[in-house]
Amino acid sequence: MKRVLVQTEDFDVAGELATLEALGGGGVASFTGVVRGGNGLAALELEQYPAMTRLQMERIVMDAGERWPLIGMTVIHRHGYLTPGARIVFVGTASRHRTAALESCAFLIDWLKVHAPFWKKEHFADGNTQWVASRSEDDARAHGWNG
Amino acid sequence: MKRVLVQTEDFDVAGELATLEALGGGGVASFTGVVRGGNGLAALELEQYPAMTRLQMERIVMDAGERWPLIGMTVIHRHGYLTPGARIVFVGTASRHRTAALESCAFLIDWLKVHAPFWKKEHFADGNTQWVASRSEDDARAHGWNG
Amino acid sequence: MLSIVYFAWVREMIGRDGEALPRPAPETTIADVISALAARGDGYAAALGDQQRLRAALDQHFTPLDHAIGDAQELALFPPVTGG
Amino acid sequence: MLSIVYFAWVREMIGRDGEALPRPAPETTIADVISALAARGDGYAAALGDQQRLRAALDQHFTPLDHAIGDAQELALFPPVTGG
Repeated sequence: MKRVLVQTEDFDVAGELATLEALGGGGVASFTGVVRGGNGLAALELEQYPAMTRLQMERIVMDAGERWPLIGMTVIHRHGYLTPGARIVFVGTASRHRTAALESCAFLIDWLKVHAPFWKKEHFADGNTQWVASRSEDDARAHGWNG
Repeated sequence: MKRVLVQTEDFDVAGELATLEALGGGGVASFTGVVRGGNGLAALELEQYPAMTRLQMERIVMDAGERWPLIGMTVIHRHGYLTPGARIVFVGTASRHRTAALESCAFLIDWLKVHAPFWKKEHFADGNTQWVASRSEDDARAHGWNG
Repeated sequence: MLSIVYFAWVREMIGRDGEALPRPAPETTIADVISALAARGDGYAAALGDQQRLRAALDQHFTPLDHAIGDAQELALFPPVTGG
Repeated sequence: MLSIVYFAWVREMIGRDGEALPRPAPETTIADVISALAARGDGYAAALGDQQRLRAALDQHFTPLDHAIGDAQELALFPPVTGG
Protein backbone atom coordinates (compact mmCIF):
# COMPACT_ATOMS: atom_id res chain seq x y z
CA MET A 1 0.00 0.00 0.00
CA LYS A 2 1.34 3.41 -1.01
CA ARG A 3 -0.54 6.50 0.07
CA VAL A 4 0.73 9.99 -0.76
CA LEU A 5 -1.28 13.09 0.09
CA VAL A 6 -0.63 16.81 -0.24
CA GLN A 7 -3.36 18.85 1.38
CA THR A 8 -4.19 21.99 3.35
CA GLU A 9 -6.40 20.26 5.91
CA ASP A 10 -5.25 18.31 8.97
CA PHE A 11 -5.02 14.52 8.88
CA ASP A 12 -6.17 11.72 11.18
CA VAL A 13 -3.03 10.12 12.62
CA ALA A 14 -5.00 7.40 14.41
CA GLY A 15 -6.80 6.43 11.22
CA GLU A 16 -3.58 6.38 9.20
CA LEU A 17 -1.84 4.20 11.79
CA ALA A 18 -4.83 1.87 12.07
CA THR A 19 -4.72 1.37 8.28
CA LEU A 20 -1.02 0.51 8.47
CA GLU A 21 -1.53 -1.82 11.46
CA ALA A 22 -4.35 -3.62 9.65
CA LEU A 23 -1.95 -4.66 6.87
CA GLY A 24 -0.75 -7.36 9.25
CA GLY A 25 2.97 -6.76 9.05
CA GLY A 26 3.50 -6.62 12.76
CA GLY A 27 5.58 -3.42 12.89
CA VAL A 28 4.43 0.15 12.24
CA ALA A 29 6.72 3.16 12.59
CA SER A 30 5.68 6.78 12.28
CA PHE A 31 6.99 10.31 12.43
CA THR A 32 4.81 13.38 12.83
CA GLY A 33 6.17 16.90 12.41
CA VAL A 34 4.37 19.67 14.27
CA VAL A 35 4.73 23.48 14.05
CA ARG A 36 6.85 24.61 17.00
CA GLY A 37 5.75 27.78 18.75
CA GLY A 38 7.90 30.34 20.54
CA ASN A 39 9.80 33.46 19.44
CA GLY A 40 6.49 35.17 18.70
CA LEU A 41 5.63 32.85 15.82
CA ALA A 42 2.02 33.38 14.73
CA ALA A 43 1.93 31.05 11.74
CA LEU A 44 4.10 28.99 9.47
CA GLU A 45 3.28 29.29 5.77
CA LEU A 46 4.17 26.34 3.57
CA GLU A 47 4.51 27.09 -0.12
CA GLN A 48 4.72 24.22 -2.58
CA TYR A 49 5.42 23.67 -6.28
CA PRO A 50 2.08 22.04 -7.09
CA ALA A 51 3.04 20.46 -10.41
CA MET A 52 6.03 18.77 -8.80
CA THR A 53 5.12 18.06 -5.18
CA ARG A 54 3.02 14.94 -5.42
CA LEU A 55 5.18 13.54 -8.23
CA GLN A 56 8.32 14.03 -6.17
CA MET A 57 6.78 12.54 -3.03
CA GLU A 58 5.75 9.48 -5.03
CA ARG A 59 9.33 9.13 -6.30
CA ILE A 60 10.61 9.24 -2.73
CA VAL A 61 8.08 6.62 -1.62
CA MET A 62 9.07 4.40 -4.55
CA ASP A 63 12.74 4.77 -3.51
CA ALA A 64 11.92 3.62 0.02
CA GLY A 65 9.94 0.68 -1.36
CA GLU A 66 12.99 -0.45 -3.30
CA ARG A 67 15.31 -0.16 -0.30
CA TRP A 68 13.23 -1.92 2.37
CA PRO A 69 10.70 -4.77 2.43
CA LEU A 70 7.65 -2.64 3.23
CA ILE A 71 4.00 -3.57 3.00
CA GLY A 72 2.67 -0.08 3.59
CA MET A 73 3.81 3.52 3.32
CA THR A 74 1.81 6.66 4.02
CA VAL A 75 3.21 10.14 3.49
CA ILE A 76 1.10 13.24 4.07
CA HIS A 77 2.39 16.81 3.75
CA ARG A 78 0.30 19.89 4.41
CA HIS A 79 0.69 23.30 2.79
CA GLY A 80 -0.82 26.72 3.44
CA TYR A 81 -0.94 28.55 6.78
CA LEU A 82 -0.34 26.45 9.88
CA THR A 83 -0.43 27.71 13.46
CA PRO A 84 1.83 26.48 16.31
CA GLY A 85 0.82 22.99 17.38
CA ALA A 86 -0.57 22.09 13.96
CA ARG A 87 0.71 18.97 12.22
CA ILE A 88 2.82 19.58 9.11
CA VAL A 89 3.90 16.16 7.94
CA PHE A 90 3.23 12.50 8.65
CA VAL A 91 5.26 9.49 7.59
CA GLY A 92 4.08 5.98 8.45
CA THR A 93 5.59 2.66 7.39
CA ALA A 94 4.57 -0.94 7.95
CA SER A 95 6.75 -4.01 7.61
CA ARG A 96 7.22 -7.54 8.92
CA HIS A 97 10.63 -6.31 10.11
CA ARG A 98 10.71 -3.59 12.73
CA THR A 99 14.12 -2.42 11.52
CA ALA A 100 12.76 -1.93 8.00
CA ALA A 101 9.80 0.04 9.36
CA LEU A 102 11.98 2.25 11.57
CA GLU A 103 14.75 2.87 9.05
CA SER A 104 12.44 3.60 6.14
CA CYS A 105 10.46 6.02 8.30
CA ALA A 106 13.66 7.92 9.12
CA PHE A 107 14.72 7.79 5.46
CA LEU A 108 11.40 9.17 4.24
CA ILE A 109 11.36 12.16 6.56
CA ASP A 110 15.05 12.91 5.91
CA TRP A 111 14.46 12.64 2.16
CA LEU A 112 11.32 14.81 2.22
CA LYS A 113 13.30 17.54 3.99
CA VAL A 114 15.67 17.94 1.07
CA HIS A 115 13.81 16.50 -1.93
CA ALA A 116 10.21 17.66 -1.61
CA PRO A 117 9.51 21.13 -3.09
CA PHE A 118 8.15 22.94 -0.03
CA TRP A 119 9.33 26.24 1.43
CA LYS A 120 8.55 27.49 4.92
CA LYS A 121 7.91 31.14 5.77
CA GLU A 122 7.57 32.24 9.37
CA HIS A 123 4.94 34.89 10.17
CA PHE A 124 5.50 36.57 13.53
CA ALA A 125 2.95 38.24 15.78
CA ASP A 126 4.71 41.60 15.27
CA GLY A 127 4.08 41.43 11.52
CA ASN A 128 7.58 40.43 10.52
CA THR A 129 8.11 37.49 8.20
CA GLN A 130 11.12 35.34 7.41
CA TRP A 131 11.80 32.51 4.99
CA VAL A 132 13.28 29.55 6.83
CA ALA A 133 16.85 28.85 5.70
CA SER A 134 17.78 25.31 4.68
CA ARG A 135 20.04 23.50 7.09
CA SER A 136 23.22 21.88 5.89
CA GLU A 137 22.78 19.09 8.44
CA ASP A 138 19.55 18.11 6.66
CA ASP A 139 21.48 17.81 3.41
CA ALA A 140 24.12 15.73 5.18
CA ARG A 141 21.54 13.38 6.70
CA ALA A 142 19.73 12.87 3.43
CA HIS A 143 22.96 12.20 1.57
CA GLY A 144 23.97 9.74 4.28
CA TRP A 145 21.33 7.36 2.86
CA ASN A 146 23.27 7.17 -0.41
CA GLY A 147 26.20 5.35 1.23
CA MET B 1 7.37 13.55 30.42
CA LYS B 2 8.02 9.88 31.08
CA ARG B 3 5.13 7.45 30.85
CA VAL B 4 5.64 3.71 31.38
CA LEU B 5 2.72 1.31 31.41
CA VAL B 6 2.41 -2.46 31.69
CA GLN B 7 -1.13 -3.61 31.20
CA THR B 8 -3.39 -6.33 29.79
CA GLU B 9 -5.80 -3.95 28.05
CA ASP B 10 -5.29 -2.23 24.69
CA PHE B 11 -4.06 1.36 24.51
CA ASP B 12 -5.12 4.47 22.60
CA VAL B 13 -2.36 5.23 20.10
CA ALA B 14 -4.02 8.47 18.97
CA GLY B 15 -4.29 9.73 22.53
CA GLU B 16 -0.69 8.80 23.31
CA LEU B 17 0.58 10.57 20.18
CA ALA B 18 -1.60 13.63 20.83
CA THR B 19 -0.07 13.91 24.32
CA LEU B 20 3.44 13.75 22.85
CA GLU B 21 2.57 16.28 20.09
CA ALA B 22 1.13 18.67 22.68
CA LEU B 23 4.53 18.90 24.41
CA GLY B 24 5.51 21.31 21.65
CA GLY B 25 8.76 19.71 20.58
CA GLY B 26 7.94 19.60 16.91
CA GLY B 27 8.91 15.99 16.25
CA VAL B 28 7.15 12.82 17.42
CA ALA B 29 8.29 9.32 16.44
CA SER B 30 6.49 6.10 17.26
CA PHE B 31 6.67 2.37 16.85
CA THR B 32 3.75 0.01 17.37
CA GLY B 33 4.18 -3.76 17.46
CA VAL B 34 1.18 -5.85 16.48
CA VAL B 35 0.57 -9.62 16.76
CA ARG B 36 1.16 -11.13 13.31
CA GLY B 37 -1.27 -13.81 12.20
CA GLY B 38 -0.62 -16.77 9.91
CA ASN B 39 0.62 -20.35 10.46
CA GLY B 40 -2.54 -21.13 12.39
CA LEU B 41 -1.72 -18.81 15.26
CA ALA B 42 -4.73 -18.41 17.54
CA ALA B 43 -3.16 -16.27 20.27
CA LEU B 44 0.12 -14.98 21.55
CA GLU B 45 0.57 -15.22 25.31
CA LEU B 46 2.90 -12.73 26.93
CA GLU B 47 4.27 -13.72 30.31
CA GLN B 48 6.07 -11.14 32.41
CA TYR B 49 8.12 -10.97 35.62
CA PRO B 50 5.81 -8.56 37.44
CA ALA B 51 8.24 -7.46 40.16
CA MET B 52 10.83 -6.54 37.53
CA THR B 53 8.96 -5.44 34.41
CA ARG B 54 8.00 -1.89 35.19
CA LEU B 55 11.27 -1.25 37.04
CA GLN B 56 13.25 -2.46 34.04
CA MET B 57 11.20 -0.46 31.56
CA GLU B 58 11.77 2.66 33.65
CA ARG B 59 15.51 1.98 33.60
CA ILE B 60 15.41 1.72 29.81
CA VAL B 61 13.45 4.96 29.50
CA MET B 62 15.95 6.68 31.80
CA ASP B 63 18.79 5.40 29.60
CA ALA B 64 17.14 6.90 26.51
CA GLY B 65 16.61 10.20 28.33
CA GLU B 66 20.34 10.38 29.05
CA ARG B 67 21.34 9.61 25.46
CA TRP B 68 19.00 11.98 23.58
CA PRO B 69 17.46 15.42 24.26
CA LEU B 70 13.88 14.21 24.65
CA ILE B 71 10.91 16.08 26.06
CA GLY B 72 8.58 13.09 26.13
CA MET B 73 8.75 9.30 26.16
CA THR B 74 5.87 6.86 26.35
CA VAL B 75 6.37 3.11 26.52
CA ILE B 76 3.45 0.72 26.86
CA HIS B 77 3.77 -3.08 26.90
CA ARG B 78 0.84 -5.44 27.14
CA HIS B 79 0.85 -8.91 28.70
CA GLY B 80 -1.65 -11.76 28.78
CA TYR B 81 -3.38 -13.35 25.76
CA LEU B 82 -3.35 -11.33 22.55
CA THR B 83 -5.00 -12.35 19.27
CA PRO B 84 -3.62 -11.64 15.79
CA GLY B 85 -3.96 -7.96 14.93
CA ALA B 86 -3.80 -6.88 18.59
CA ARG B 87 -1.23 -4.30 19.62
CA ILE B 88 1.58 -5.60 21.85
CA VAL B 89 3.86 -2.66 22.41
CA PHE B 90 4.00 1.08 21.80
CA VAL B 91 7.00 3.39 21.94
CA GLY B 92 6.57 7.12 21.37
CA THR B 93 9.18 9.86 21.70
CA ALA B 94 9.03 13.64 21.35
CA SER B 95 11.93 15.99 20.77
CA ARG B 96 12.83 19.31 19.21
CA HIS B 97 15.19 17.28 17.01
CA ARG B 98 13.63 14.78 14.63
CA THR B 99 16.81 12.69 14.67
CA ALA B 100 16.65 12.39 18.45
CA ALA B 101 12.99 11.36 18.29
CA LEU B 102 13.61 8.76 15.57
CA GLU B 103 16.81 7.30 17.02
CA SER B 104 15.52 7.07 20.58
CA CYS B 105 12.35 5.37 19.35
CA ALA B 106 14.46 2.73 17.56
CA PHE B 107 16.69 2.40 20.63
CA LEU B 108 13.75 1.90 22.98
CA ILE B 109 12.13 -0.86 20.96
CA ASP B 110 15.49 -2.59 20.35
CA TRP B 111 16.29 -2.36 24.05
CA LEU B 112 12.87 -3.61 25.18
CA LYS B 113 13.33 -6.68 22.98
CA VAL B 114 16.36 -7.82 24.94
CA HIS B 115 16.09 -6.08 28.32
CA ALA B 116 12.42 -6.25 29.29
CA PRO B 117 11.39 -9.46 31.10
CA PHE B 118 8.64 -10.70 28.78
CA TRP B 119 8.31 -14.12 27.17
CA LYS B 120 6.09 -14.95 24.22
CA LYS B 121 4.26 -18.24 23.82
CA GLU B 122 2.40 -19.06 20.62
CA HIS B 123 -0.94 -20.86 20.90
CA PHE B 124 -2.03 -22.46 17.64
CA ALA B 125 -5.54 -23.29 16.49
CA ASP B 126 -4.70 -27.02 16.53
CA GLY B 127 -3.94 -26.86 20.25
CA ASN B 128 -0.16 -26.88 19.94
CA THR B 129 1.89 -24.29 21.77
CA GLN B 130 5.45 -23.08 21.38
CA TRP B 131 7.65 -20.66 23.29
CA VAL B 132 9.14 -18.10 20.91
CA ALA B 133 12.94 -18.41 20.72
CA SER B 134 15.06 -15.31 21.18
CA ARG B 135 16.74 -14.05 18.06
CA SER B 136 20.47 -13.40 18.02
CA GLU B 137 19.92 -10.47 15.64
CA ASP B 138 17.89 -8.74 18.37
CA ASP B 139 20.83 -9.12 20.72
CA ALA B 140 23.15 -7.74 18.06
CA ARG B 141 20.92 -4.71 17.40
CA ALA B 142 20.56 -3.91 21.08
CA HIS B 143 24.29 -4.20 21.68
CA GLY B 144 24.92 -1.97 18.67
CA TRP B 145 23.67 0.96 20.79
CA ASN B 146 26.58 0.47 23.18
CA GLY B 147 29.13 1.54 20.53
CA MET C 1 8.50 29.37 -25.41
CA LEU C 2 10.09 28.26 -22.16
CA SER C 3 7.89 28.55 -19.10
CA ILE C 4 9.69 29.88 -16.01
CA VAL C 5 8.18 29.51 -12.53
CA TYR C 6 9.43 31.09 -9.30
CA PHE C 7 8.93 30.03 -5.68
CA ALA C 8 9.46 31.35 -2.16
CA TRP C 9 11.67 34.45 -1.85
CA VAL C 10 12.70 34.20 -5.51
CA ARG C 11 9.03 34.70 -6.40
CA GLU C 12 8.61 37.49 -3.86
CA MET C 13 11.71 39.43 -4.92
CA ILE C 14 10.86 39.20 -8.62
CA GLY C 15 7.25 40.03 -7.85
CA ARG C 16 5.64 37.40 -10.06
CA ASP C 17 4.89 33.66 -10.08
CA GLY C 18 6.40 33.03 -13.47
CA GLU C 19 6.61 34.07 -17.08
CA ALA C 20 7.26 32.75 -20.57
CA LEU C 21 10.58 33.34 -22.33
CA PRO C 22 11.39 32.99 -26.01
CA ARG C 23 12.81 29.48 -26.33
CA PRO C 24 16.63 29.49 -25.86
CA ALA C 25 18.86 27.09 -27.83
CA PRO C 26 18.86 23.56 -26.31
CA GLU C 27 22.50 23.81 -25.22
CA THR C 28 21.78 26.88 -23.09
CA THR C 29 22.37 25.99 -19.44
CA ILE C 30 20.06 26.82 -16.55
CA ALA C 31 22.84 29.10 -15.27
CA ASP C 32 22.81 30.98 -18.60
CA VAL C 33 19.07 31.54 -18.34
CA ILE C 34 19.43 32.76 -14.76
CA SER C 35 22.23 35.19 -15.74
CA ALA C 36 20.13 36.62 -18.56
CA LEU C 37 17.19 37.14 -16.20
CA ALA C 38 19.41 38.67 -13.47
CA ALA C 39 20.72 41.19 -16.04
CA ARG C 40 17.26 42.77 -16.08
CA GLY C 41 18.22 44.37 -12.76
CA ASP C 42 15.96 45.34 -9.82
CA GLY C 43 14.07 42.40 -8.31
CA TYR C 44 15.56 40.01 -10.86
CA ALA C 45 19.10 41.01 -9.92
CA ALA C 46 18.29 40.74 -6.21
CA ALA C 47 16.65 37.33 -6.55
CA LEU C 48 18.91 35.74 -9.13
CA GLY C 49 22.27 37.53 -8.76
CA ASP C 50 23.83 34.94 -6.45
CA GLN C 51 23.43 31.54 -8.10
CA GLN C 52 24.89 29.74 -5.06
CA ARG C 53 21.63 30.45 -3.26
CA LEU C 54 19.47 28.98 -6.03
CA ARG C 55 18.18 25.56 -6.99
CA ALA C 56 16.31 24.55 -10.12
CA ALA C 57 14.00 21.94 -11.56
CA LEU C 58 13.55 21.17 -15.25
CA ASP C 59 10.15 19.68 -16.05
CA GLN C 60 9.63 18.90 -12.32
CA HIS C 61 13.00 17.16 -11.79
CA PHE C 62 15.70 18.77 -9.64
CA THR C 63 18.54 19.63 -12.01
CA PRO C 64 22.01 21.15 -11.38
CA LEU C 65 22.38 24.68 -12.72
CA ASP C 66 25.16 23.72 -15.14
CA HIS C 67 22.86 21.39 -17.08
CA ALA C 68 21.48 22.40 -20.49
CA ILE C 69 17.76 23.05 -20.77
CA GLY C 70 17.44 20.76 -23.81
CA ASP C 71 13.78 20.48 -24.80
CA ALA C 72 12.36 21.09 -21.34
CA GLN C 73 9.02 22.87 -21.16
CA GLU C 74 9.24 24.28 -17.63
CA LEU C 75 12.14 25.69 -15.64
CA ALA C 76 11.52 26.30 -11.92
CA LEU C 77 13.85 28.55 -9.89
CA PHE C 78 13.75 28.59 -6.10
CA PRO C 79 15.81 28.53 -2.89
CA PRO C 80 16.83 25.19 -1.31
CA VAL C 81 13.70 23.44 -0.08
CA THR C 82 12.71 23.52 3.60
CA GLY C 83 9.72 21.20 3.91
CA GLY C 84 9.23 18.15 6.05
CA MET D 1 15.92 -18.20 52.79
CA LEU D 2 16.53 -17.38 49.14
CA SER D 3 13.43 -16.95 47.05
CA ILE D 4 13.65 -18.55 43.61
CA VAL D 5 11.19 -17.64 40.83
CA TYR D 6 10.81 -19.33 37.44
CA PHE D 7 9.40 -18.00 34.17
CA ALA D 8 8.31 -19.26 30.74
CA TRP D 9 9.37 -22.80 29.86
CA VAL D 10 11.59 -23.01 32.92
CA ARG D 11 8.47 -22.56 35.04
CA GLU D 12 6.48 -25.00 32.91
CA MET D 13 9.12 -27.76 32.97
CA ILE D 14 9.68 -27.47 36.70
CA GLY D 15 5.94 -27.28 37.27
CA ARG D 16 5.93 -24.44 39.76
CA ASP D 17 6.28 -20.62 39.87
CA GLY D 18 8.97 -20.62 42.50
CA GLU D 19 10.10 -21.84 45.86
CA ALA D 20 12.25 -20.91 48.85
CA LEU D 21 15.70 -22.44 49.41
CA PRO D 22 17.77 -22.50 52.58
CA ARG D 23 20.08 -19.51 52.19
CA PRO D 24 23.36 -20.51 50.47
CA ALA D 25 26.68 -18.89 51.44
CA PRO D 26 27.11 -15.42 49.85
CA GLU D 27 29.96 -16.58 47.60
CA THR D 28 27.75 -19.25 45.98
CA THR D 29 27.26 -18.37 42.31
CA ILE D 30 24.00 -18.41 40.42
CA ALA D 31 25.45 -21.29 38.38
CA ASP D 32 26.07 -23.25 41.61
CA VAL D 33 22.45 -22.76 42.66
CA ILE D 34 21.22 -23.87 39.23
CA SER D 35 23.43 -26.99 39.33
CA ALA D 36 22.12 -27.96 42.76
CA LEU D 37 18.52 -27.57 41.57
CA ALA D 38 19.17 -29.51 38.33
CA ALA D 39 20.58 -32.40 40.43
CA ARG D 40 17.05 -32.99 41.72
CA GLY D 41 16.36 -34.64 38.35
CA ASP D 42 13.05 -34.83 36.42
CA GLY D 43 11.62 -31.42 35.49
CA TYR D 44 14.47 -29.65 37.26
CA ALA D 45 17.07 -31.48 35.21
CA ALA D 46 15.15 -30.84 32.00
CA ALA D 47 14.69 -27.13 32.70
CA LEU D 48 18.04 -26.35 34.28
CA GLY D 49 20.45 -28.91 32.86
CA ASP D 50 21.75 -26.73 30.04
CA GLN D 51 22.87 -23.44 31.57
CA GLN D 52 23.63 -21.97 28.12
CA ARG D 53 19.88 -21.68 27.58
CA LEU D 54 19.28 -19.82 30.83
CA ARG D 55 19.35 -16.24 32.01
CA ALA D 56 19.00 -14.91 35.54
CA ALA D 57 18.12 -11.85 37.55
CA LEU D 58 19.18 -11.16 41.14
CA ASP D 59 16.78 -8.85 42.98
CA GLN D 60 15.26 -7.81 39.62
CA HIS D 61 18.58 -7.00 37.90
CA PHE D 62 19.84 -9.16 35.03
CA THR D 63 22.97 -10.86 36.32
CA PRO D 64 25.49 -13.21 34.62
CA LEU D 65 25.35 -16.79 35.92
CA ASP D 66 28.92 -16.73 37.20
CA HIS D 67 28.13 -13.96 39.70
CA ALA D 68 27.78 -14.73 43.40
CA ILE D 69 24.37 -14.38 44.98
CA GLY D 70 25.71 -12.24 47.84
CA ASP D 71 22.84 -11.03 50.01
CA ALA D 72 20.21 -11.08 47.27
CA GLN D 73 16.66 -11.89 48.32
CA GLU D 74 15.28 -13.13 45.00
CA LEU D 75 16.84 -15.17 42.21
CA ALA D 76 14.86 -15.40 38.97
CA LEU D 77 15.65 -18.10 36.37
CA PHE D 78 14.24 -17.92 32.84
CA PRO D 79 15.03 -18.26 29.12
CA PRO D 80 16.30 -15.23 27.12
CA VAL D 81 13.51 -12.65 26.95
CA THR D 82 11.34 -12.30 23.83
CA GLY D 83 9.15 -9.25 24.47
CA GLY D 84 8.80 -6.08 22.46
